[in-house]
Amino acid sequence: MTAFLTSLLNGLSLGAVHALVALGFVVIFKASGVLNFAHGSLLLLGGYLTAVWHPHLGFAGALAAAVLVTASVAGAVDRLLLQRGGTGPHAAHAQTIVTIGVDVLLFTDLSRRIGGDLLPLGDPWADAVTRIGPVTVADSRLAAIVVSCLVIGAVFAAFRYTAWGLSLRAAAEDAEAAALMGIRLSRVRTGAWCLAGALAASAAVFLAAFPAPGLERTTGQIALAAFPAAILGGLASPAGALAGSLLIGLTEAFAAGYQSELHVLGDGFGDVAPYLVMVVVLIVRPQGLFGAKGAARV
Amino acid sequence: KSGDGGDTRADGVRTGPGVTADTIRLGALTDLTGPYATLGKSIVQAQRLWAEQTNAKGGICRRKIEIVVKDHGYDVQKAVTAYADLAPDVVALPQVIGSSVMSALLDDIERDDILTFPQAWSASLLGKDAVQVLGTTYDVDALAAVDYLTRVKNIKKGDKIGHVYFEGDYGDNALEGSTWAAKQAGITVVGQKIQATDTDLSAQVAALAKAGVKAVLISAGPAQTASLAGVAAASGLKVPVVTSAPGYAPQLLKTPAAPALVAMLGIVSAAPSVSSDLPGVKAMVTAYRKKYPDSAVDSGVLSGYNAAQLMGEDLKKACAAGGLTRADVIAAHRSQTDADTGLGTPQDFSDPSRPASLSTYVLRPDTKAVGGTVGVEDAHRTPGVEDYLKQRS
Amino acid sequence: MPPLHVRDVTVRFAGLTALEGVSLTVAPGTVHALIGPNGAGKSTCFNVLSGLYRPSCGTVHLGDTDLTRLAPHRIAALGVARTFQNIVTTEGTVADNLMVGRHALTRAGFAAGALRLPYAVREQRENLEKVREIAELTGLGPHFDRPVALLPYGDRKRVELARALCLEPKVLLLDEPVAGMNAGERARTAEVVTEVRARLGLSVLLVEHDMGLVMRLADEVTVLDFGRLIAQGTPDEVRAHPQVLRAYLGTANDREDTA
Amino acid sequence: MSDLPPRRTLRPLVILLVALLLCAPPFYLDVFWLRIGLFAMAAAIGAVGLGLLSGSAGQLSLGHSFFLAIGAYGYTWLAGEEPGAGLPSALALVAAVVLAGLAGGLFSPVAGRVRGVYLGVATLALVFLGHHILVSAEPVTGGFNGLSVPPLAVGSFTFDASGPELVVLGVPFGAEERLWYLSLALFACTWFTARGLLRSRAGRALKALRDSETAAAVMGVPVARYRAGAFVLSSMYAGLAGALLALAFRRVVPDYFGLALSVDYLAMIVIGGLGSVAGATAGAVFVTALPLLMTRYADQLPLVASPGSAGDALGPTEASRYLYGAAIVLILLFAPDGLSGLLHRLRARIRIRRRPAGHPASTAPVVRTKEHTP
Amino acid sequence: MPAPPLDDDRPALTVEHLDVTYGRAVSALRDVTLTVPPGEVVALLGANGAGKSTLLRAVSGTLRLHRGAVTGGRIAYGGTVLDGRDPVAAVRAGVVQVPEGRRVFASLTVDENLRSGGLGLGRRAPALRRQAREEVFALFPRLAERRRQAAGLLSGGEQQMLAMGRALMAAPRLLLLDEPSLGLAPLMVERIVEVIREINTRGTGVLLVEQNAGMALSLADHAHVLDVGEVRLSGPAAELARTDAVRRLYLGEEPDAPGRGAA
Ligand SMILES: Nc1ncnc2c1ncn2[C@@H]1O[C@H](COP(=O)(O)OP(=O)(O)OP(=O)(O)O)[C@@H](O)[C@H]1O
Ligand SMILES: Nc1ncnc2c1ncn2[C@@H]1O[C@H](COP(=O)(O)OP(=O)(O)OP(=O)(O)O)[C@@H](O)[C@H]1O
Ligand SMILES: [Mg+2]
Ligand SMILES: [Mg+2]
Repeated sequence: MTAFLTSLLNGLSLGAVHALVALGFVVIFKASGVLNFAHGSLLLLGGYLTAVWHPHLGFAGALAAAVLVTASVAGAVDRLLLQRGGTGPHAAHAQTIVTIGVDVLLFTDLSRRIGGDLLPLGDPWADAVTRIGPVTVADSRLAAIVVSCLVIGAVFAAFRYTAWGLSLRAAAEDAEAAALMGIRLSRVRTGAWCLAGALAASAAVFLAAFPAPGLERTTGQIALAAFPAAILGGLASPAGALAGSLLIGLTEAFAAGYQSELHVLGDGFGDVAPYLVMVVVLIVRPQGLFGAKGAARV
Repeated sequence: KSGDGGDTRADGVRTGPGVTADTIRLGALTDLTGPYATLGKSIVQAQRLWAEQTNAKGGICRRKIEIVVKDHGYDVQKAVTAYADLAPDVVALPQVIGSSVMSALLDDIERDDILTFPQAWSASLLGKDAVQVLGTTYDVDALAAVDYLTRVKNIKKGDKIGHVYFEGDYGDNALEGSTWAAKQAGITVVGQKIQATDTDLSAQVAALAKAGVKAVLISAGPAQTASLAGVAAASGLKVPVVTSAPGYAPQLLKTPAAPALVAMLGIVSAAPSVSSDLPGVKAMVTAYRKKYPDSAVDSGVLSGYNAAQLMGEDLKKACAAGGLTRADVIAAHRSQTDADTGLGTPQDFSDPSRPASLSTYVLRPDTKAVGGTVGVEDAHRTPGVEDYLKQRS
Repeated sequence: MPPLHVRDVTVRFAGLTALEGVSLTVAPGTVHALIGPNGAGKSTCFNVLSGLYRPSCGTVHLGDTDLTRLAPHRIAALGVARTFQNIVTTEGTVADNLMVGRHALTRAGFAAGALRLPYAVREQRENLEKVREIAELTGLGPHFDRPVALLPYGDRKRVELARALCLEPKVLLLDEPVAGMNAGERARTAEVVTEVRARLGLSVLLVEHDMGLVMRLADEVTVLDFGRLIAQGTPDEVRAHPQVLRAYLGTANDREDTA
Repeated sequence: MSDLPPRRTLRPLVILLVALLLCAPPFYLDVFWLRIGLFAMAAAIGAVGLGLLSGSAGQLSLGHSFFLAIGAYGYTWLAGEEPGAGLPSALALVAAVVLAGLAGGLFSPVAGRVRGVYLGVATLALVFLGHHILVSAEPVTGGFNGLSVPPLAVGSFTFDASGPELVVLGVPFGAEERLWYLSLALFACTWFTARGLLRSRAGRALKALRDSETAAAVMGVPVARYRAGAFVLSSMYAGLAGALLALAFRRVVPDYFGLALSVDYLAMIVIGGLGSVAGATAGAVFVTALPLLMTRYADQLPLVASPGSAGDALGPTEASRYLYGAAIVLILLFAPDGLSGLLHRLRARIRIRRRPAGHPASTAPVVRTKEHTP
Repeated sequence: MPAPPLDDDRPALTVEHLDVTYGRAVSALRDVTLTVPPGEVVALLGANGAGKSTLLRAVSGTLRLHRGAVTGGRIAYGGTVLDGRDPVAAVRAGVVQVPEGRRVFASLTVDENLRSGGLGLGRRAPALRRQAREEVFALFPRLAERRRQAAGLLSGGEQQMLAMGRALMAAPRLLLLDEPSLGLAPLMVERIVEVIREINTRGTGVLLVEQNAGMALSLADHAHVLDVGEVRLSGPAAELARTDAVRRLYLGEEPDAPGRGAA
């Protein structure tokens, strides 16, 4: 029972962190049709900046600065590199590949700086844990759950109710018609990229914080786990991103927590289990859990 | 495209690829930009230092040593091309980093007969004439770790110990050792396989706690060790943790997990700690710090320097026997039964299918020491290791 | 040519009945018009006929073949072709689009195409000829090798018509075939429809809001309103039907009919 | 498209010239270059396959490296002796391709139903599952260390240096030289079949499917079957590419067939230009050769230190990574429709200049409206 | 839709000597000159491919999205130069287009589509917005019934109404309509005619592209006929309606053929 609860809490907190990353994916995909391969590097950038600045600015200051800078970098990537590429039918594909280039550049530079180090981010939770009944959870993970619920709620509301959210969804649907409504396409889009950058930077904090040993050059690879999370929820909605992430987090935690029981499937099965879950879900629901079945009627 | 026939030089020394009248070229296929960049850098710098010192003393066989470094960034395809590029004009490879790189190159290395010291310690690399794993293999380390736990940490028959290990050769080989040793001691091993990208071991710790382990072995990278110790300490699983050399790096002492590591961790290693007061180690550390004042001195430095020195011994011996072709170097290497560079335990290279050494040190983290470790136990042979090797073969 | 029977078809969407017990028969070789106000369920009916929607009850038969549960491509293979109200073409030239229309009539598969087996090459050549004829017939001749995306609205509409004709259908479903065309162009399109019907003897089910065209082409008219059939008969009967006047044509219609 | 008469008469000549050019390198270049060529040709075959799937059928796949692995391991195991079936190696090559196709077919419940990016991420699962299997199924795959690849032999002629020595026009033909011609031949097959397919009935159906599933279905295209078919086909090309790569590497290891490889293939087809065989080829050469060349020559650039020098100097690998990243960004910035698009545009511009005010040079369509209500 | 108050310095749309080229090669408009005087309805007729939509694109600034460009001449709305500007500038100036083929946002609900129409106006009091929406619903009751429905699921005609309503939400001063009667039932066409009259009497100018020439000419004050990219005829609508060419080509009154329907 304890083990079950531990896995459950682990999974939820892991899922909460995934959700921050996955949400960034979803927002970018929605706004520009681009699969952002540079997301992991943006995340790494955010983490790195926090790590470098926290001795000078304190954790909160460093985080704020890092979030701001990462958001600007993401926005700049969109404005200066992606939007220049034009609007042809393959534009989104080309831009997706540009993000690979950006990823190579960012990652090369950051990993040159980080080298083999494990950078502490100076977060206030350090290695504190909280006991909930028989289970212990790291405080940073509880913080992650709280923060990502808040952030995701906010983004969700922004999507639904603000002019920006509406503009974004309209532009995603039909750029030309949106332009005819007076929507500033590139501004809306860049806004989405900035948001995703900010999300990535804040996710970095939780990824590098306590249960993990600090920020490494490979921390950004977690973004890979966010791919299935985003897809599982259906790329269409922030709520989907949350649901997908929780499912992935839980799968991962349970598969690892019960590895010995799953031994027949080969050791290390926990790492592939989320992908299996994703495939199964997609067979049943090709549009993801929350994906609309294509609003266009047939 | 020159063959390996072996021309004879004016000084009467048979030479082949990589050796001219005044230089001996050695190659290094390393990772300076990938996951093992820190290790790669330490080794390259240490070997450069050795080459410089050797050349200052007049070189080997009246020839200057030159080390050609190729960085593959842990990418197999790049490594294969880099090897193709490098192989024709080096005589030996005192450094190849990366198990998958090694596996991809194994056939080529054997075909080309290039003496190679991989920076990987898996038993699967044994048994090849041209390839020499230096020191102990991972399984032998694991044996030592289990022995240490039973001897010192009160693990008894009927207890359970956890073993967290990387997917791949490193983990598999270590697990093989720990499982055998545990069986001899009547202990059960609870395995947890992870990947290099897993840096949060909460789930694994939870599973181990559930299984009720009394100690944990970890055969992974430094980040994993830190997470394991940190999480275990925080969640109340206060048990000894033992890792082998690749699972520890001095950088860990700057992370929040440092107190847990200092309190719980032991490291089994074929090499002494960098802060050891063996005269050879001391001299090397001094020289290294002088040449690279900004670089940290870690175990990679020690093993890189050691490899280079052993290679130097091989070359000298080959020269003395009148030839520096690749085959000569390998023959010279295989004739060393008690190679001692003063950097640790002597090694025996005569049987390619046996680890070169069976003695291990036990170290522990220390914030103040050079290289972040201090010795706990001196080099010794784990009882039963011969039996293990016998059942293995 | 078999007749097309629609019997008692009902289609429901969440909270909405788009079609309710609609029955109609398209007699072989005739033009049957389906009219009604916006949102009456005409396109929904087409979607049922071409297999895109499953009716919640009712059946569709082509002769003796039950189409109700067949996949769209099966229905196409049986000779039912359609156009879309909102143009749906693919990237590529007019020729490419029309050749897709021949899909059901041709056989070369992946392997034959990849290896360029002689029969595949021959088949392709022959069909290209056919397709060019159809393009000429529909007035697309000059645009044959132009990308469809660059054509103006009216011509894209014609591409749809031509593509449906390429299927050599037994039943042709036309959803507003002349929308976006001016009077002259409408007349030409009407001629095309009349001509193919005469030449191939096919049946046509026509949705169109241009009453002039409907009156001229249709042999029989079915009127839907809110998913229900409100009138059926010859064009003249329907035109005089009071309910049709009220729901669809408007009282002013007679006066403005020839404006 | 518009074939101007003079070009048509030139065509056989051009083909002949290109063929001659491609046959020449083994006589002039050393092994380093030949290897790059081998990798590039193998990659081109795989990229053409992915191009069919992504460019023509509009399906994204991040699982290409899985099928490359199937081809590579399939060949190795089927032709191998120790673990292996010991088939004649030529037969094993064919069987490996079929095997990859079968694997693609097994995935068809997903490939036939799931669309676009969703499929892309679903196929991600293949890479990770594949890796898991390759590492776990040690008796067959050799586990983490992989297997050594048996050379290809047709009759008594082997494609490596082990057989009787072969000297052509004074140049000794080792493994690379022999494999060069094998790759060239297989690449020519790929080129021929892929182009044939694109212009055939099936190719058009795939494009129709990409643009509108509904329209395609209503025109008689069985949607799921064609989607799955495209996937199987692309897997087969990947399988062939994988087998060739295995022959060039002489060893297969699971780590090589990771996500990064899949992403590389994606980059190839987009950088080359989606939807055309020539584009995929150009992209493959670019993505394969550039990093290798740069790594080799980067230390000759200014500001670049030799590898492993002290301090924070910029090493050649890093320099080449920077350059590679920048190259991707720049190319797509200036040629969003890829290398082949760039070529097209240049050609179109020349043609416009030649006959001004002519019929519109067919540019790529600009705005593709979404699928709406029929 | 709260139209701007009737004042006398209402601007006119002037298009002078406009040349438009697609993809640097296809000339779609040549030397086109026309004006939409304040508060008037001007009809634009022409065969398929004549360049009507192109003209509207040029005014709205969406040519670039089709790889087209204005290569000569100028477009101005009052004092605001519109050629070479982006669509936002046009909307800000009060020029709003209902594009050809409806182009509603398929996955957004009817309500959201209407809201999106007001986005170009910047911040607006919710009360005003609600009022504007109520007016649209009054014009097209069908939309009110479907307000929570995804727009992509509407019938063709319903989508056309939505497209029109969405544009009206932007409180246009000049409305560019590209075939507003497309796919509408006869009754609905009459309704659209009324709507256009209505907003026109409130002072909104209308540039109306229509294939239903009968309807267009009965509504318009002035009309122009485009032919392969050039203005062929222009004049008061009533006069044009009597011209032979127009009667034959656009009204379908061939000497011996019966007239076609108004719809
Ligand atoms: N997939 C769907 N989901 C929900 N409602 C739908 C769907 N398809 C159609 N409807 C609704 O069903 C009704 C009938 O639609 P249909 O498209 O059949 O009308 P129509 O007669 O073709 O009208 P028009 O002449 O305007 O094209 C409409 O109110 C529409 O909103
Ligand atoms: N993106 C484009 N690229 C090249 N040519 C184009 C493009 N869009 C339109 N054209 C061409 O410009 C000309 C005018 O097209 P336009 O769409 O303006 O016609 P239209 O008068 O609106 O016709 P319709 O009544 O059928 O909508 C046509 O010849 C068309 O082929
Ligand atoms: Mg309809
Ligand atoms: Mg138009």
